[in-house]
Amino acid sequence: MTSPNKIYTLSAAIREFVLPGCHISIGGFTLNRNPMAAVHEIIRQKITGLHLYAHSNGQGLDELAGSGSIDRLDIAYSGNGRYAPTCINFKRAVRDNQILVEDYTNFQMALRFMAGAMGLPFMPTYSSLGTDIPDKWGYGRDLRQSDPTLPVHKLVTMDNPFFRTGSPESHPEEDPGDTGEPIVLLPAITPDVTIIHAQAADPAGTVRIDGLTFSDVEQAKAARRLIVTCETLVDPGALNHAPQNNQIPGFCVDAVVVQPFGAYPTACYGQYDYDPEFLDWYGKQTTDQDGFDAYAGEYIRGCADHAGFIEKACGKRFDTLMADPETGYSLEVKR
Amino acid sequence: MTSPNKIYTLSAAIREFVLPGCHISIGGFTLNRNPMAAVHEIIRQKITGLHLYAHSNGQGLDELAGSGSIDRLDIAYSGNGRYAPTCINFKRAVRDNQILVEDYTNFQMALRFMAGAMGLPFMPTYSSLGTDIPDKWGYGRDLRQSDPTLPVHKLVTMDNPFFRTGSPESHPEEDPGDTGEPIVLLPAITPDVTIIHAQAADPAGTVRIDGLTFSDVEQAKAARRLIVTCETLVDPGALNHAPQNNQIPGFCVDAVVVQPFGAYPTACYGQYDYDPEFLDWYGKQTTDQDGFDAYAGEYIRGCADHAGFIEKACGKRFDTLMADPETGYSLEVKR
Amino acid sequence: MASDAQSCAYSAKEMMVISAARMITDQDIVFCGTGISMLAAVAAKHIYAPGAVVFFESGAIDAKLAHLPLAVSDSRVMYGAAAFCSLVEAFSFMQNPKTGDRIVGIIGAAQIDPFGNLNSTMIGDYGRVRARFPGSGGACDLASFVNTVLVFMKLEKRKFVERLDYLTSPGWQPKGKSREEAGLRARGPAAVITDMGIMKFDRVTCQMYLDRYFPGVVPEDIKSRVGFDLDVSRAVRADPPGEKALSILRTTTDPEKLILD
Amino acid sequence: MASDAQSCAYSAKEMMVISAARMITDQDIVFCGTGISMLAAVAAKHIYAPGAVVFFESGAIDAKLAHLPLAVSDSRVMYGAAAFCSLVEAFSFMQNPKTGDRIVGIIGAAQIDPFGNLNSTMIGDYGRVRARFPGSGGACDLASFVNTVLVFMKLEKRKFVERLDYLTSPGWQPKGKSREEAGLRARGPAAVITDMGIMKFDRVTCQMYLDRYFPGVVPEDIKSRVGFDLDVSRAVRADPPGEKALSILRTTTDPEKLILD
Repeated sequence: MTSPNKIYTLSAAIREFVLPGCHISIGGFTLNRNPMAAVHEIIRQKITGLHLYAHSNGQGLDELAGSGSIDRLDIAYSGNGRYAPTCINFKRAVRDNQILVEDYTNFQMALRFMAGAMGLPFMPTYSSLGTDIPDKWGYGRDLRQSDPTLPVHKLVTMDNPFFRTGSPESHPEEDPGDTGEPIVLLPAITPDVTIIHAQAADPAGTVRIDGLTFSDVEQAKAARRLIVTCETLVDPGALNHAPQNNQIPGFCVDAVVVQPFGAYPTACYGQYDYDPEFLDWYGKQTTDQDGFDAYAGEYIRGCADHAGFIEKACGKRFDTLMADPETGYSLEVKR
Repeated sequence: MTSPNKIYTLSAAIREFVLPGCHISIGGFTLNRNPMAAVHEIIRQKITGLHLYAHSNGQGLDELAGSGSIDRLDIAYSGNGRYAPTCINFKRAVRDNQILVEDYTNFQMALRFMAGAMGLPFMPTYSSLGTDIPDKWGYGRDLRQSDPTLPVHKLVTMDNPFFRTGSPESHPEEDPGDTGEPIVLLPAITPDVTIIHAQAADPAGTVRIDGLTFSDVEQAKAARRLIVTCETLVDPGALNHAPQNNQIPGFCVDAVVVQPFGAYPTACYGQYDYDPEFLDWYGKQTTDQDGFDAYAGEYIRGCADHAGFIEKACGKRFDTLMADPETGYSLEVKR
Repeated sequence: MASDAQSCAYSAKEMMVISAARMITDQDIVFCGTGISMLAAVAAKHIYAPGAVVFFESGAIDAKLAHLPLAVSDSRVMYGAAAFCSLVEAFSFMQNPKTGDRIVGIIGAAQIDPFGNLNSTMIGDYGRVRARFPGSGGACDLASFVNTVLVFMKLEKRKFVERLDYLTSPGWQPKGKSREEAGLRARGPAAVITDMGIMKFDRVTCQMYLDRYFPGVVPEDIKSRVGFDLDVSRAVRADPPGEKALSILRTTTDPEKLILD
Repeated sequence: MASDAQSCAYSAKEMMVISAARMITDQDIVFCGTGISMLAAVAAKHIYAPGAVVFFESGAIDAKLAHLPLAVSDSRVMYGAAAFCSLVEAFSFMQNPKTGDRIVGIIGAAQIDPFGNLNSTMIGDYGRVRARFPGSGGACDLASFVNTVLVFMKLEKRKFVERLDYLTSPGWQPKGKSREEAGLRARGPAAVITDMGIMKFDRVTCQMYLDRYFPGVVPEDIKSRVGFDLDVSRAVRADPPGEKALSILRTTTDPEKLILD
């Protein structure tokens, strides 16, 4: 096809599309398929002031919090499985008021990405009625008013206009006390850039994710710009033999980056597992800011690229992480 | 697994779940993967008074219209490809006021099914603003008021509460003339029963559709009861080798019916093509009600089951409809 | 627009298809309905814009289209596609401005008014229908969302009318409002391609005017087949289809004459 | 509930897991978070309810669970699943009453109040946080939508509090309203499973009471570890875990002692 060339190096893609202060979302879920090579490149390029949107980005979120890359965060969940009941750099950054945080549920964040993907201003849900989620705003009304990149409300509770007042037998005008049924409207998220990591892509940008897709597809379609890092770049047409397994068409994609092991130290289904030894070590190493800074200096900025990081962080142990072809994860890794 | 047995004969499934006057949706799109065996069984059992919800059911819709099975119809599109610019029995039934019709767009019908699937009362869209679709109601306010199975409104146009009034620089209170941005809310559809036809299912009800799924998945999840007719019933676990290709989990399914060629005379991707000769003949045969009645008497009620119908309608020609394994359709069929 | 210098015998339908195909570029995402719209989209890919992505509301994106589909749900739209999606996802690509702005949509209708508003639903009163058409399908969605809409219409007085019986799909001024007032982001129809010429819309008055008449057609003949006052003063003669384009259309796009017949 | 007559040495964590597993039947769809919740769901399938379907908010439905996952996104939730879905689809199964009514959800929290409202977000004031927890994740969605919610809590006075610092997930009376008044369809938590006993909620007062105390525990000890007045008058002794159940838990469900450690 005569599409423009979308193949980028990682550093070029991050430099072109991840601008300081921009709104960003990253794919994956806790310890699986986070675009970690891209996260590290953001830290390497010292891009700051980011507004991150996350449903449950464990490792990627925590490293962006530790590195001071993010100023604002819309989030549903910040644990990382058994390796961090609450992500520790996130926890510290919140306690020290280094990031503004606004809380949602996982469904709500997924719906907000979906609204963006669908070109809608909002999505409805019954979730969070009766809780503090509708009442406690991370970004105040003044900030929202002055910053046009923020929705004017955290969310809006309205009466469902389709609610049928009264019982089927009674006439509704006889039930003036029936106040209807509340429902929550959540504002869409349209990130300036989304970065996801996939098992395969082709030069036109067609994306194939193996295993669970989480909210990656909605995050990808919602974004103004989309970077896809992938384990393997396949020939044009190679993915067309099974279109049902391709989730994102090329016309949504701005940059395709070939990045083997791009999700490490998180897992990539069918390719490799998460690295429990690294995640345990990371948890101990980065409990204070000095610890994180030492880690970032030596392991991220001290390495030219992701291959260098993996060599340093994992070395020969990486062999034990390789996925068993039947199950999609490692049968050898010590957890 | 110890799940209750979901395997039904077609006649038993239709008898148990498709009650006279109930609200129904059927899967497929124009001339592809309509659950035609089930449609014929509904006609055979003389079930009437149905309220049908369809985005673009060509053949299935037209036969239900011709047979007098439906009283009400929410619809987006009633053509059948080259074989019927407007489905002819539908056209006659509307002209003769035999069915009440309410018009939506294809996106809107798909969104209404999605709202039902998601347990939401409505879904928003910008589609149909400025057209007659919001204004012309097929079911009047009195009917809606007295019949609790109908939504109280066809749709509702509201102001988007997240619309940012004024430019980013100006203060919104200085723009009192800015009236906001309209958006349309569409009521959910929760059919009493949905019937879809799939290439494969297992005894627990896990469903695999090959090729495009259209809105089948949303229609299936939105329904109170779900009947799945399938080309092949596979062993438990056989579909678990590729979970990414299974669209509906067993806990959504009430009845699994093994029905080879259950979509004929519409197509079933990877299995068989639509039957142009039959569709052409049907178009000529059923231009008037007598013609349809003769067809239904001889081809549907005159046959004990779908195999009998296919033998009569297609006979040996069926061989020419069988799908080429590479392309998924017939390379031999005369169109 | 391609300048196909050479000419040869061709049908009005072929001229319509080639006219639409000429408007499509390699950067476009082309969305089409059944019949001649589909033929035009596939022809564009075969003749002028091999890099264009054809997609269908049924959810097939960039399929091989090795054989001409006869409905948007035809299994022939599925073979060799780059990706499949659901109906909701397909239409969401239109509603989302990032992709919607790049989509060229091709649709037909039963009636059109001077502002490019379309009726594909019915003739008569709603509830007392004299003639019924298939309904919107995806036409209203397309006309609401995407920036470039091409409309195929046979030129007949009963089809080009001052006032629609039902407004299915919004044009440049739906119900006397501007699109912006109605809440519609995208532009109205870019062109109406008929069997005698091509109409466009004045950016100021939002009214239809004759932009091109096909070779052998007199503009006044077009004017007489339109049920409202059509400005033909700006019209110039369209280039006939080139020999090569016609040859590809006839031998590659629709060799079985399934739609060209 | 199974009556496991025989007894042997076991840990409080094992008793908690078995207690939750006992509440799950073959007809249930079980939804769970990370850690002990996940262990309980998998144990239920191994011990009491092989027909139960375990699904995760990450989108994996009825996976083989050949090895214990350590997060809901662990690739071990994907192997041999009946189907995959997106996050939106996974939570939609809860919000849709047809499926939501059949779901048993298992979650944990940092704080619980007498009405079963939960806090898994933070301690302090919003905007001036003293301690931060992971946030709702899917807990609020679950507590809002499904009919049967089981809560795992360690019995500590700072966790069982009169007043939450943040109401993340609604119980039987969120913010002093009934669930119906708040607009919530489903019921509040069915049980709170602690390391010393099991609490339930009075259908009239909506307040927590002690339903079962574990063998070797005195109800007054439980009362003293709760930061509000807990009714222990209705409590009876829970059956200890049976030998067979313990054996399956230890040898099949978590042989590597990844969570039982």
